[in-house]
Amino acid sequence: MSLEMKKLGETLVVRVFGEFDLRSADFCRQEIDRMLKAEGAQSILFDLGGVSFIDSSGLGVILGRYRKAKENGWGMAISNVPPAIVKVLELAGITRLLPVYSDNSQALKDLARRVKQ
Amino acid sequence: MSLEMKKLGETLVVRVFGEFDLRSADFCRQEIDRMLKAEGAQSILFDLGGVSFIDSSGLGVILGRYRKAKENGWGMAISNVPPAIVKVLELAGITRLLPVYSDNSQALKDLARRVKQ
Amino acid sequence: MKLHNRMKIELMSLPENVGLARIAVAAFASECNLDVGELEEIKVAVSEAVSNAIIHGYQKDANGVVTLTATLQDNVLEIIVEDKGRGIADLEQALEPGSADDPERMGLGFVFMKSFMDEVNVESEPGRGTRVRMIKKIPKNPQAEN
Amino acid sequence: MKLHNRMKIELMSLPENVGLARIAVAAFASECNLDVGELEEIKVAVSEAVSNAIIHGYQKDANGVVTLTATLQDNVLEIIVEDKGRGIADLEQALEPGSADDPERMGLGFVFMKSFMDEVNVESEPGRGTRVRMIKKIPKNPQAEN
Ligand SMILES: Nc1ncnc2c1ncn2[C@@H]1O[C@H](COP(=O)(O)OP(=O)(O)O)[C@@H](O)[C@H]1O
Ligand SMILES: Nc1ncnc2c1ncn2[C@@H]1O[C@H](COP(=O)(O)OP(=O)(O)O)[C@@H](O)[C@H]1O
Repeated sequence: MSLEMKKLGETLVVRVFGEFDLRSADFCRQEIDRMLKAEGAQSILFDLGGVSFIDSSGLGVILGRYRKAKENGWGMAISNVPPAIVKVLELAGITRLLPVYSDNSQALKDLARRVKQ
Repeated sequence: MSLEMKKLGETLVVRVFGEFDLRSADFCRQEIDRMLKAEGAQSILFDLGGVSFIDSSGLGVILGRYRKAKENGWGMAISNVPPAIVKVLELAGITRLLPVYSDNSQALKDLARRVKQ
Repeated sequence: MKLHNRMKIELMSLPENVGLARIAVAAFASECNLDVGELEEIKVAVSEAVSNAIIHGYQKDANGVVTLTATLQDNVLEIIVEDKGRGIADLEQALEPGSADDPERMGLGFVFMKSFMDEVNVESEPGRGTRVRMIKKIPKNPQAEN
Repeated sequence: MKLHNRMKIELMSLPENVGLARIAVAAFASECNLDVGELEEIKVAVSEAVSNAIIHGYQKDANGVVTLTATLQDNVLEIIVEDKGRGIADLEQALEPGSADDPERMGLGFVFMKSFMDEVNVESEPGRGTRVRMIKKIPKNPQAEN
Protein backbone atom coordinates (compact mmCIF):
# COMPACT_ATOMS: atom_id res chain seq x y z
CA MET A 1 0.00 0.00 0.00
CA SER A 2 1.03 3.58 -0.23
CA LEU A 3 -0.03 6.85 1.29
CA GLU A 4 -0.27 10.35 -0.18
CA MET A 5 -0.88 13.28 2.12
CA LYS A 6 -1.23 16.99 1.47
CA LYS A 7 -2.65 19.92 3.32
CA LEU A 8 -5.37 21.91 1.55
CA GLY A 9 -6.36 24.91 3.62
CA GLU A 10 -6.73 23.66 7.18
CA THR A 11 -7.49 20.11 6.07
CA LEU A 12 -5.05 17.20 5.83
CA VAL A 13 -6.12 15.10 2.85
CA VAL A 14 -5.00 11.48 3.28
CA ARG A 15 -5.14 9.26 0.20
CA VAL A 16 -4.67 5.56 0.79
CA PHE A 17 -3.77 3.25 -2.10
CA GLY A 18 -3.79 -0.55 -2.18
CA GLU A 19 -4.48 -2.98 0.66
CA PHE A 20 -5.26 -1.31 3.96
CA ASP A 21 -4.64 -4.13 6.42
CA LEU A 22 -2.45 -5.19 9.36
CA ARG A 23 0.67 -4.83 7.28
CA SER A 24 0.07 -1.18 6.47
CA ALA A 25 -1.84 -0.11 9.60
CA ASP A 26 1.11 0.81 11.86
CA PHE A 27 2.88 2.63 9.06
CA CYS A 28 -0.23 4.66 8.17
CA ARG A 29 -1.05 5.51 11.76
CA GLN A 30 2.45 6.83 12.40
CA GLU A 31 2.70 8.78 9.16
CA ILE A 32 -0.72 10.37 9.51
CA ASP A 33 -0.15 11.34 13.16
CA ARG A 34 3.25 12.76 12.28
CA MET A 35 1.73 14.87 9.50
CA LEU A 36 -1.18 16.03 11.67
CA LYS A 37 1.31 17.30 14.21
CA ALA A 38 3.74 18.82 11.71
CA GLU A 39 1.07 20.56 9.66
CA GLY A 40 -1.18 21.63 12.49
CA ALA A 41 -4.24 20.57 10.51
CA GLN A 42 -7.69 21.24 11.91
CA SER A 43 -9.52 18.61 9.94
CA ILE A 44 -8.89 15.31 8.16
CA LEU A 45 -10.27 14.00 4.90
CA PHE A 46 -9.68 10.30 4.21
CA ASP A 47 -9.87 9.77 0.45
CA LEU A 48 -10.36 6.01 0.11
CA GLY A 49 -10.65 6.02 -3.70
CA GLY A 50 -7.48 3.96 -4.13
CA VAL A 51 -8.23 1.30 -1.51
CA SER A 52 -8.45 -2.19 -3.02
CA PHE A 53 -9.00 -3.98 0.28
CA ILE A 54 -9.74 -3.00 3.87
CA ASP A 55 -10.29 -5.01 7.03
CA SER A 56 -10.63 -4.14 10.70
CA SER A 57 -6.93 -3.23 11.00
CA GLY A 58 -7.33 -0.53 8.34
CA LEU A 59 -10.69 0.55 9.71
CA GLY A 60 -9.03 0.83 13.13
CA VAL A 61 -6.65 3.46 11.74
CA ILE A 62 -9.58 5.51 10.46
CA LEU A 63 -11.49 5.11 13.71
CA GLY A 64 -8.41 5.96 15.76
CA ARG A 65 -7.98 9.21 13.79
CA TYR A 66 -11.68 9.91 14.34
CA ARG A 67 -11.25 9.61 18.12
CA LYS A 68 -8.26 11.91 17.95
CA ALA A 69 -10.21 14.42 15.85
CA LYS A 70 -13.06 14.40 18.35
CA GLU A 71 -10.70 14.93 21.28
CA ASN A 72 -9.13 17.88 19.51
CA GLY A 73 -12.33 19.35 18.14
CA TRP A 74 -11.22 18.73 14.51
CA GLY A 75 -13.55 17.91 11.65
CA MET A 76 -13.26 14.65 9.77
CA ALA A 77 -14.81 13.09 6.68
CA ILE A 78 -14.25 10.27 4.20
CA SER A 79 -14.62 10.34 0.43
CA ASN A 80 -14.60 8.22 -2.73
CA VAL A 81 -15.45 4.93 -1.02
CA PRO A 82 -15.07 2.13 -3.61
CA PRO A 83 -18.21 -0.07 -3.86
CA ALA A 84 -16.21 -3.16 -2.82
CA ILE A 85 -15.52 -1.77 0.65
CA VAL A 86 -18.82 -0.02 1.40
CA LYS A 87 -20.18 -2.97 3.33
CA VAL A 88 -17.30 -3.25 5.81
CA LEU A 89 -17.43 0.50 6.42
CA GLU A 90 -21.13 0.22 7.15
CA LEU A 91 -20.69 -2.81 9.41
CA ALA A 92 -17.97 -0.96 11.31
CA GLY A 93 -20.37 1.96 11.80
CA ILE A 94 -17.98 4.38 10.12
CA THR A 95 -20.57 5.61 7.64
CA ARG A 96 -22.76 6.57 10.60
CA LEU A 97 -19.98 8.33 12.53
CA LEU A 98 -18.53 10.29 9.65
CA PRO A 99 -19.86 12.27 6.69
CA VAL A 100 -19.23 10.43 3.42
CA TYR A 101 -18.57 12.35 0.18
CA SER A 102 -18.38 11.24 -3.40
CA ASP A 103 -16.05 14.10 -4.28
CA ASN A 104 -13.34 15.92 -2.40
CA SER A 105 -14.21 19.50 -3.28
CA GLN A 106 -17.55 19.42 -1.47
CA ALA A 107 -15.95 17.63 1.46
CA LEU A 108 -13.21 20.26 1.69
CA LYS A 109 -15.77 23.08 1.54
CA ASP A 110 -17.85 21.58 4.34
CA LEU A 111 -14.79 20.88 6.50
CA ALA A 112 -13.54 24.46 5.95
CA ARG A 113 -16.94 25.93 6.88
CA ARG A 114 -16.89 23.89 10.06
CA VAL A 115 -13.48 25.33 11.02
CA LYS A 116 -14.66 28.90 10.46
CA GLN A 117 -17.73 28.55 12.66
CA MET B 1 -7.97 -19.85 -19.65
CA SER B 2 -10.18 -19.77 -22.69
CA LEU B 3 -9.89 -20.61 -26.34
CA GLU B 4 -11.30 -18.94 -29.44
CA MET B 5 -11.07 -20.68 -32.78
CA LYS B 6 -12.20 -19.69 -36.23
CA LYS B 7 -11.36 -20.75 -39.74
CA LEU B 8 -10.14 -18.05 -42.11
CA GLY B 9 -9.65 -19.44 -45.58
CA GLU B 10 -7.83 -22.75 -45.14
CA THR B 11 -6.29 -21.69 -41.83
CA LEU B 12 -7.55 -22.47 -38.33
CA VAL B 13 -6.79 -19.46 -36.16
CA VAL B 14 -6.43 -20.47 -32.51
CA ARG B 15 -6.47 -17.69 -29.94
CA VAL B 16 -5.46 -18.66 -26.43
CA PHE B 17 -6.33 -16.40 -23.47
CA GLY B 18 -5.05 -16.57 -19.90
CA GLU B 19 -2.78 -19.16 -18.32
CA PHE B 20 -1.66 -21.88 -20.69
CA ASP B 21 -0.51 -24.57 -18.27
CA LEU B 22 -1.22 -28.14 -17.14
CA ARG B 23 -4.73 -27.21 -16.19
CA SER B 24 -5.69 -26.04 -19.66
CA ALA B 25 -3.42 -28.25 -21.79
CA ASP B 26 -5.67 -31.31 -22.16
CA PHE B 27 -8.73 -29.19 -22.86
CA CYS B 28 -6.90 -27.16 -25.54
CA ARG B 29 -5.37 -30.19 -27.20
CA GLN B 30 -8.76 -31.89 -27.50
CA GLU B 31 -10.61 -28.81 -28.69
CA ILE B 32 -8.00 -27.88 -31.28
CA ASP B 33 -7.73 -31.42 -32.64
CA ARG B 34 -11.52 -31.65 -32.81
CA MET B 35 -11.70 -28.39 -34.77
CA LEU B 36 -8.85 -29.37 -37.10
CA LYS B 37 -10.74 -32.52 -37.96
CA ALA B 38 -14.18 -30.89 -38.26
CA GLU B 39 -12.99 -27.94 -40.35
CA GLY B 40 -10.51 -29.75 -42.52
CA ALA B 41 -8.00 -26.93 -42.08
CA GLN B 42 -4.73 -27.00 -43.97
CA SER B 43 -2.80 -24.72 -41.70
CA ILE B 44 -2.78 -23.48 -38.11
CA LEU B 45 -2.09 -20.03 -36.72
CA PHE B 46 -1.57 -19.84 -32.95
CA ASP B 47 -2.34 -16.28 -31.86
CA LEU B 48 -0.73 -16.04 -28.42
CA GLY B 49 -1.61 -12.38 -27.84
CA GLY B 50 -3.89 -13.18 -24.91
CA VAL B 51 -1.55 -15.56 -23.08
CA SER B 52 -0.62 -14.30 -19.60
CA PHE B 53 1.49 -17.32 -18.66
CA ILE B 54 2.89 -20.37 -20.42
CA ASP B 55 5.01 -23.28 -19.23
CA SER B 56 6.11 -26.54 -20.81
CA SER B 57 2.60 -28.03 -20.63
CA GLY B 58 1.24 -25.24 -22.81
CA LEU B 59 4.29 -25.30 -25.07
CA GLY B 60 3.73 -29.07 -25.44
CA VAL B 61 0.30 -28.40 -26.93
CA ILE B 62 1.83 -26.05 -29.52
CA LEU B 63 4.65 -28.49 -30.27
CA GLY B 64 2.25 -31.41 -30.52
CA ARG B 65 0.16 -29.50 -33.09
CA TYR B 66 3.39 -28.70 -34.96
CA ARG B 67 4.25 -32.40 -35.18
CA LYS B 68 0.75 -33.09 -36.43
CA ALA B 69 1.00 -30.30 -39.00
CA LYS B 70 4.31 -31.67 -40.26
CA GLU B 71 2.91 -35.21 -40.57
CA ASN B 72 -0.02 -33.88 -42.58
CA GLY B 73 1.91 -31.38 -44.66
CA TRP B 74 0.03 -28.43 -43.12
CA GLY B 75 1.52 -25.00 -42.55
CA MET B 76 1.81 -23.54 -39.09
CA ALA B 77 2.81 -20.22 -37.54
CA ILE B 78 2.53 -18.27 -34.30
CA SER B 79 1.69 -14.61 -33.79
CA ASN B 80 1.45 -11.78 -31.26
CA VAL B 81 3.83 -13.33 -28.72
CA PRO B 82 3.67 -11.20 -25.53
CA PRO B 83 7.13 -10.03 -24.36
CA ALA B 84 6.72 -11.88 -21.03
CA ILE B 85 6.66 -15.30 -22.74
CA VAL B 86 9.25 -14.76 -25.49
CA LYS B 87 12.04 -16.30 -23.45
CA VAL B 88 10.31 -19.63 -22.77
CA LEU B 89 9.33 -19.91 -26.45
CA GLU B 90 12.96 -19.37 -27.41
CA LEU B 91 14.26 -21.83 -24.82
CA ALA B 92 11.78 -24.42 -26.08
CA GLY B 93 13.07 -23.87 -29.62
CA ILE B 94 9.61 -22.94 -30.88
CA THR B 95 10.77 -19.65 -32.37
CA ARG B 96 13.28 -21.61 -34.47
CA LEU B 97 10.79 -24.25 -35.59
CA LEU B 98 7.97 -21.92 -36.51
CA PRO B 99 7.60 -18.56 -38.25
CA VAL B 100 6.67 -15.83 -35.77
CA TYR B 101 4.47 -12.89 -36.81
CA SER B 102 3.61 -9.67 -35.10
CA ASP B 103 0.28 -9.45 -36.92
CA ASN B 104 -2.19 -12.01 -38.16
CA SER B 105 -2.89 -10.65 -41.64
CA GLN B 106 0.67 -11.21 -42.86
CA ALA B 107 0.74 -14.64 -41.22
CA LEU B 108 -2.54 -15.60 -42.93
CA LYS B 109 -1.26 -14.39 -46.30
CA ASP B 110 1.94 -16.43 -46.02
CA LEU B 111 0.10 -19.53 -44.82
CA ALA B 112 -2.42 -19.18 -47.72
CA ARG B 113 0.40 -18.81 -50.27
CA ARG B 114 2.03 -21.95 -48.90
CA VAL B 115 -1.23 -23.91 -49.38
CA LYS B 116 -1.58 -22.75 -52.98
CA GLN B 117 1.93 -23.79 -53.98
CA MET C 1 -19.25 -36.52 0.39
CA LYS C 2 -17.01 -35.55 -2.48
CA LEU C 3 -13.70 -33.88 -1.64
CA HIS C 4 -12.99 -31.45 -4.48
CA ASN C 5 -9.86 -29.75 -3.23
CA ARG C 6 -7.82 -29.10 -0.12
CA MET C 7 -4.87 -26.94 0.72
CA LYS C 8 -2.93 -26.37 3.92
CA ILE C 9 -0.63 -23.40 4.39
CA GLU C 10 1.76 -22.74 7.22
CA LEU C 11 2.94 -19.16 7.51
CA MET C 12 5.29 -17.30 9.80
CA SER C 13 3.49 -14.90 12.06
CA LEU C 14 4.33 -11.78 10.03
CA PRO C 15 1.99 -8.93 9.02
CA GLU C 16 2.96 -9.33 5.33
CA ASN C 17 1.62 -12.89 5.41
CA VAL C 18 -1.94 -11.72 5.99
CA GLY C 19 -2.02 -10.61 2.36
CA LEU C 20 -0.47 -13.89 1.27
CA ALA C 21 -3.18 -15.84 3.11
CA ARG C 22 -5.87 -13.75 1.41
CA ILE C 23 -4.38 -14.29 -2.04
CA ALA C 24 -4.05 -18.05 -1.52
CA VAL C 25 -7.62 -18.41 -0.26
CA ALA C 26 -8.95 -16.23 -3.09
CA ALA C 27 -7.14 -18.42 -5.64
CA PHE C 28 -8.48 -21.55 -3.93
CA ALA C 29 -12.03 -20.22 -3.76
CA SER C 30 -11.95 -18.87 -7.32
CA GLU C 31 -12.79 -22.41 -8.46
CA CYS C 32 -16.06 -22.15 -6.57
CA ASN C 33 -19.26 -20.76 -7.93
CA LEU C 34 -19.01 -17.48 -5.96
CA ASP C 35 -19.43 -13.92 -7.15
CA VAL C 36 -16.77 -11.22 -6.72
CA GLY C 37 -18.55 -9.76 -3.69
CA GLU C 38 -18.61 -13.09 -1.89
CA LEU C 39 -14.93 -13.68 -2.68
CA GLU C 40 -14.11 -10.25 -1.22
CA GLU C 41 -16.04 -11.10 1.93
CA ILE C 42 -14.19 -14.40 2.35
CA LYS C 43 -10.94 -12.45 2.01
CA VAL C 44 -12.01 -10.12 4.81
CA ALA C 45 -12.92 -13.06 7.07
CA VAL C 46 -9.55 -14.75 6.42
CA SER C 47 -7.74 -11.47 6.93
CA GLU C 48 -9.37 -11.03 10.34
CA ALA C 49 -8.62 -14.56 11.53
CA VAL C 50 -4.99 -14.50 10.38
CA SER C 51 -4.45 -10.97 11.76
CA ASN C 52 -5.84 -12.10 15.12
CA ALA C 53 -3.45 -15.06 15.21
CA ILE C 54 -0.52 -12.70 14.60
CA ILE C 55 -1.52 -9.80 16.89
CA HIS C 56 -3.33 -11.55 19.72
CA GLY C 57 -2.20 -15.18 19.44
CA TYR C 58 1.52 -14.54 19.00
CA GLN C 59 1.51 -10.90 20.14
CA LYS C 60 3.52 -10.04 17.03
CA ASP C 61 6.28 -12.58 17.72
CA ALA C 62 7.29 -13.55 14.16
CA ASN C 63 8.38 -17.05 15.19
CA GLY C 64 4.83 -18.29 15.62
CA VAL C 65 3.27 -20.41 12.89
CA VAL C 66 -0.21 -19.66 11.57
CA THR C 67 -1.89 -22.59 9.82
CA LEU C 68 -4.62 -22.09 7.27
CA THR C 69 -6.54 -25.02 5.86
CA ALA C 70 -9.06 -24.69 3.07
CA THR C 71 -11.26 -27.58 2.03
CA LEU C 72 -13.88 -27.73 -0.68
CA GLN C 73 -16.18 -30.66 -0.09
CA ASP C 74 -19.51 -31.03 -1.81
CA ASN C 75 -20.89 -27.49 -1.79
CA VAL C 76 -19.12 -26.39 1.37
CA LEU C 77 -15.98 -24.30 1.62
CA GLU C 78 -14.34 -24.76 5.02
CA ILE C 79 -11.53 -22.51 6.19
CA ILE C 80 -9.63 -23.18 9.41
CA VAL C 81 -7.14 -20.71 10.86
CA GLU C 82 -5.05 -21.98 13.76
CA ASP C 83 -2.33 -20.66 16.00
CA LYS C 84 -0.40 -22.13 18.92
CA GLY C 85 -0.28 -18.81 20.72
CA ARG C 86 -1.64 -17.25 23.87
CA GLY C 87 -5.20 -18.49 23.52
CA ILE C 88 -8.35 -16.76 24.71
CA ALA C 89 -9.28 -16.89 28.39
CA ASP C 90 -12.84 -15.60 28.11
CA LEU C 91 -14.11 -16.74 24.74
CA GLU C 92 -17.66 -15.54 25.26
CA GLN C 93 -16.45 -12.02 25.95
CA ALA C 94 -13.97 -12.08 23.04
CA LEU C 95 -16.78 -12.92 20.63
CA GLU C 96 -18.77 -9.83 21.69
CA PRO C 97 -18.50 -6.86 19.33
CA GLY C 98 -16.15 -4.16 20.59
CA SER C 99 -14.18 -6.37 22.95
CA ALA C 100 -10.81 -5.11 21.74
CA ASP C 101 -7.88 -5.04 24.14
CA ASP C 102 -6.17 -2.29 22.12
CA PRO C 103 -7.68 1.22 21.71
CA GLU C 104 -6.62 1.26 18.03
CA ARG C 105 -8.51 -1.97 17.35
CA MET C 106 -12.24 -2.11 17.13
CA GLY C 107 -13.16 -5.54 18.33
CA LEU C 108 -14.88 -6.19 15.04
CA GLY C 109 -12.82 -9.11 13.76
CA PHE C 110 -15.21 -11.81 14.91
CA VAL C 111 -18.18 -9.64 13.87
CA PHE C 112 -16.82 -9.53 10.31
CA MET C 113 -16.10 -13.26 10.27
CA LYS C 114 -19.66 -14.01 11.44
CA SER C 115 -21.20 -11.51 9.00
CA PHE C 116 -19.33 -12.81 5.98
CA MET C 117 -19.32 -16.55 6.56
CA ASP C 118 -22.26 -18.89 7.09
CA GLU C 119 -20.83 -20.41 10.24
CA VAL C 120 -17.96 -19.55 12.59
CA ASN C 121 -16.74 -21.72 15.46
CA VAL C 122 -13.88 -20.78 17.76
CA GLU C 123 -12.01 -23.18 20.00
CA SER C 124 -9.31 -21.82 22.26
CA GLU C 125 -7.28 -22.86 25.25
CA PRO C 126 -5.23 -20.30 27.18
CA GLY C 127 -1.54 -20.95 26.61
CA ARG C 128 -2.25 -23.53 23.90
CA GLY C 129 -3.70 -21.58 21.00
CA THR C 130 -6.83 -20.81 19.02
CA ARG C 131 -8.66 -22.47 16.15
CA VAL C 132 -11.21 -20.61 14.07
CA ARG C 133 -13.34 -22.71 11.75
CA MET C 134 -15.40 -20.90 9.13
CA ILE C 135 -17.90 -22.33 6.67
CA LYS C 136 -19.23 -20.85 3.46
CA LYS C 137 -21.94 -22.63 1.51
CA ILE C 138 -21.35 -22.56 -2.20
CA PRO C 139 -24.37 -22.28 -4.48
CA LYS C 140 -24.64 -25.37 -6.66
CA ASN C 141 -23.37 -24.71 -10.16
CA PRO C 142 -25.39 -26.53 -12.81
CA GLN C 143 -22.54 -26.26 -15.31
CA ALA C 144 -19.20 -27.74 -14.37
CA GLU C 145 -16.36 -25.32 -15.01
CA ASN C 146 -13.65 -26.37 -17.38
CA MET D 1 21.72 -16.08 8.76
CA LYS D 2 18.53 -14.11 9.01
CA LEU D 3 15.26 -15.88 8.29
CA HIS D 4 12.94 -13.30 6.73
CA ASN D 5 9.95 -15.41 5.86
CA ARG D 6 8.84 -18.98 5.31
CA MET D 7 5.72 -20.65 4.03
CA LYS D 8 4.75 -24.26 3.53
CA ILE D 9 1.83 -25.30 1.34
CA GLU D 10 0.33 -28.73 0.94
CA LEU D 11 -1.86 -29.17 -2.11
CA MET D 12 -3.89 -31.98 -3.55
CA SER D 13 -2.42 -33.34 -6.74
CA LEU D 14 -4.83 -31.51 -9.07
CA PRO D 15 -4.02 -29.58 -12.26
CA GLU D 16 -5.84 -26.47 -10.95
CA ASN D 17 -3.43 -26.32 -8.03
CA VAL D 18 -0.47 -25.57 -10.29
CA GLY D 19 -1.85 -22.06 -10.72
CA LEU D 20 -2.47 -21.79 -6.99
CA ALA D 21 1.17 -22.73 -6.29
CA ARG D 22 2.34 -20.08 -8.75
CA ILE D 23 0.17 -17.38 -7.20
CA ALA D 24 1.31 -18.23 -3.67
CA VAL D 25 5.00 -18.22 -4.61
CA ALA D 26 4.60 -14.98 -6.57
CA ALA D 27 2.97 -13.36 -3.53
CA PHE D 28 5.72 -14.71 -1.29
CA ALA D 29 8.50 -13.56 -3.63
CA SER D 30 6.91 -10.17 -4.26
CA GLU D 31 8.50 -9.05 -0.99
CA CYS D 32 11.92 -9.69 -2.51
CA ASN D 33 13.89 -7.24 -4.55
CA LEU D 34 13.14 -8.95 -7.90
CA ASP D 35 11.95 -7.46 -11.16
CA VAL D 36 8.81 -8.59 -12.98
CA GLY D 37 10.79 -10.76 -15.40
CA GLU D 38 12.51 -12.63 -12.61
CA LEU D 39 9.19 -13.18 -10.82
CA GLU D 40 7.73 -14.59 -14.04
CA GLU D 41 10.68 -16.97 -14.37
CA ILE D 42 10.28 -18.19 -10.79
CA LYS D 43 6.62 -18.83 -11.58
CA VAL D 44 7.62 -20.96 -14.59
CA ALA D 45 10.11 -22.96 -12.48
CA VAL D 46 7.48 -23.60 -9.78
CA SER D 47 4.91 -24.48 -12.42
CA GLU D 48 7.23 -27.10 -13.92
CA ALA D 49 8.11 -28.70 -10.58
CA VAL D 50 4.51 -28.85 -9.35
CA SER D 51 3.24 -30.09 -12.74
CA ASN D 52 5.87 -32.86 -12.68
CA ALA D 53 4.76 -33.95 -9.19
CA ILE D 54 1.17 -34.20 -10.43
CA ILE D 55 1.77 -35.82 -13.84
CA HIS D 56 4.81 -37.97 -13.23
CA GLY D 57 4.95 -38.33 -9.43
CA TYR D 58 1.29 -39.16 -8.85
CA GLN D 59 0.39 -39.97 -12.46
CA LYS D 60 -2.63 -37.66 -12.14
CA ASP D 61 -4.00 -39.44 -9.05
CA ALA D 62 -5.64 -36.50 -7.23
CA ASN D 63 -5.12 -38.07 -3.80
CA GLY D 64 -1.41 -37.34 -3.77
CA VAL D 65 -0.10 -34.39 -1.78
CA VAL D 66 2.34 -31.93 -3.28
CA THR D 67 4.30 -29.92 -0.73
CA LEU D 68 5.81 -26.57 -1.58
CA THR D 69 8.10 -24.78 0.85
CA ALA D 70 9.41 -21.27 0.25
CA THR D 71 12.04 -19.74 2.50
CA LEU D 72 13.61 -16.33 2.32
CA GLN D 73 16.84 -16.29 4.28
CA ASP D 74 19.41 -13.56 3.93
CA ASN D 75 19.46 -12.89 0.21
CA VAL D 76 18.45 -16.38 -0.86
CA LEU D 77 15.01 -17.55 -1.93
CA GLU D 78 14.73 -21.33 -1.59
CA ILE D 79 11.80 -23.23 -3.06
CA ILE D 80 11.30 -26.93 -2.43
CA VAL D 81 8.68 -28.99 -4.24
CA GLU D 82 8.10 -32.50 -2.93
CA ASP D 83 5.90 -35.43 -3.76
CA LYS D 84 5.55 -38.92 -2.28
CA GLY D 85 4.88 -40.43 -5.67
CA ARG D 86 6.50 -42.84 -8.08
CA GLY D 87 9.99 -41.37 -7.94
CA ILE D 88 12.57 -41.30 -10.72
CA ALA D 89 14.56 -44.45 -11.51
CA ASP D 90 17.19 -42.89 -13.76
CA LEU D 91 17.71 -39.38 -12.46
CA GLU D 92 20.63 -38.58 -14.75
CA GLN D 93 18.56 -39.40 -17.80
CA ALA D 94 15.49 -37.54 -16.50
CA LEU D 95 17.55 -34.37 -16.12
CA GLU D 96 18.61 -34.47 -19.80
CA PRO D 97 16.64 -32.16 -22.11
CA GLY D 98 14.02 -33.97 -24.16
CA SER D 99 13.71 -36.99 -21.90
CA ALA D 100 9.91 -36.91 -21.88
CA ASP D 101 8.00 -40.15 -21.47
CA ASP D 102 4.94 -38.68 -23.20
CA PRO D 103 4.97 -37.53 -26.86
CA GLU D 104 2.93 -34.43 -25.94
CA ARG D 105 5.48 -33.36 -23.37
CA MET D 106 8.81 -31.91 -24.34
CA GLY D 107 11.17 -32.96 -21.58
CA LEU D 108 11.89 -29.30 -20.91
CA GLY D 109 10.66 -29.02 -17.33
CA PHE D 110 14.06 -29.44 -15.71
CA VAL D 111 15.66 -27.32 -18.45
CA PHE D 112 13.35 -24.42 -17.53
CA MET D 113 13.97 -24.88 -13.81
CA LYS D 114 17.73 -24.82 -14.37
CA SER D 115 17.55 -21.85 -16.74
CA PHE D 116 15.40 -19.74 -14.45
CA MET D 117 16.84 -20.54 -11.04
CA ASP D 118 20.42 -20.20 -9.82
CA GLU D 119 20.60 -23.74 -8.51
CA VAL D 120 18.45 -26.87 -8.86
CA ASN D 121 18.97 -30.12 -6.95
CA VAL D 122 16.79 -33.17 -7.38
CA GLU D 123 16.60 -36.07 -4.98
CA SER D 124 14.40 -39.02 -5.83
CA GLU D 125 13.83 -42.57 -4.76
CA PRO D 126 11.70 -44.92 -6.89
CA GLY D 127 8.46 -45.68 -5.06
CA ARG D 128 9.17 -43.05 -2.38
CA GLY D 129 8.96 -39.74 -4.17
CA THR D 130 10.87 -36.75 -5.47
CA ARG D 131 12.21 -33.56 -3.95
CA VAL D 132 13.23 -30.61 -6.12
CA ARG D 133 15.14 -27.84 -4.36
CA MET D 134 15.60 -24.57 -6.23
CA ILE D 135 17.57 -21.52 -5.21
CA LYS D 136 17.30 -17.94 -6.44
CA LYS D 137 19.74 -15.33 -5.25
CA ILE D 138 18.09 -12.02 -4.50
CA PRO D 139 20.02 -8.84 -5.29
CA LYS D 140 20.64 -6.91 -2.08
CA ASN D 141 18.28 -3.99 -1.70
CA PRO D 142 19.93 -0.95 -0.15
CA GLN D 143 16.56 0.43 0.91
CA ALA D 144 14.39 -1.67 3.16
CA GLU D 145 10.84 -1.93 1.84
CA ASN D 146 8.07 -0.64 4.03
N1 LIG E 1 -6.04 -15.94 17.78
C1 LIG E 1 -6.27 -15.29 18.96
N2 LIG E 1 -5.46 -15.49 20.03
C2 LIG E 1 -5.68 -14.85 21.20
N3 LIG E 1 -6.68 -13.96 21.40
C3 LIG E 1 -7.52 -13.71 20.39
C4 LIG E 1 -7.35 -14.36 19.12
N4 LIG E 1 -8.33 -13.92 18.30
C5 LIG E 1 -9.05 -13.04 19.01
N5 LIG E 1 -8.58 -12.91 20.28
C6 LIG E 1 -9.14 -12.06 21.38
O1 LIG E 1 -10.48 -11.73 21.05
C7 LIG E 1 -10.65 -10.31 21.01
C8 LIG E 1 -11.65 -9.92 19.95
O2 LIG E 1 -11.16 -10.22 18.67
P1 LIG E 1 -11.70 -9.41 17.39
O3 LIG E 1 -13.20 -9.48 17.40
O4 LIG E 1 -11.02 -9.93 16.20
O5 LIG E 1 -11.29 -7.91 17.68
P2 LIG E 1 -9.87 -7.15 17.59
O6 LIG E 1 -8.90 -8.00 16.84
O7 LIG E 1 -10.20 -5.89 16.89
O8 LIG E 1 -9.43 -6.93 19.00
C9 LIG E 1 -9.26 -9.75 20.77
O9 LIG E 1 -9.13 -8.43 21.25
C10 LIG E 1 -8.39 -10.75 21.55
O10 LIG E 1 -8.35 -10.42 22.91
N1 LIG F 1 8.16 -35.55 -9.63
C1 LIG F 1 8.50 -36.52 -10.51
N2 LIG F 1 8.17 -37.82 -10.25
C2 LIG F 1 8.48 -38.79 -11.13
N3 LIG F 1 9.13 -38.58 -12.29
C3 LIG F 1 9.48 -37.33 -12.61
C4 LIG F 1 9.20 -36.24 -11.75
N4 LIG F 1 9.68 -35.11 -12.30
C5 LIG F 1 10.25 -35.48 -13.47
N5 LIG F 1 10.14 -36.82 -13.66
C6 LIG F 1 10.67 -37.59 -14.81
O1 LIG F 1 11.64 -36.80 -15.44
C7 LIG F 1 11.31 -36.63 -16.83
C8 LIG F 1 11.77 -35.28 -17.32
O2 LIG F 1 11.05 -34.25 -16.67
P1 LIG F 1 10.88 -32.84 -17.36
O3 LIG F 1 12.23 -32.33 -17.74
O4 LIG F 1 10.10 -31.97 -16.45
O5 LIG F 1 10.08 -33.13 -18.69
P2 LIG F 1 8.53 -33.48 -18.97
O6 LIG F 1 7.72 -33.16 -17.75
O7 LIG F 1 8.18 -32.63 -20.14
O8 LIG F 1 8.48 -34.94 -19.28
C9 LIG F 1 9.81 -36.83 -16.90
O9 LIG F 1 9.40 -37.24 -18.17
C10 LIG F 1 9.61 -37.91 -15.84
O10 LIG F 1 9.87 -39.19 -16.36
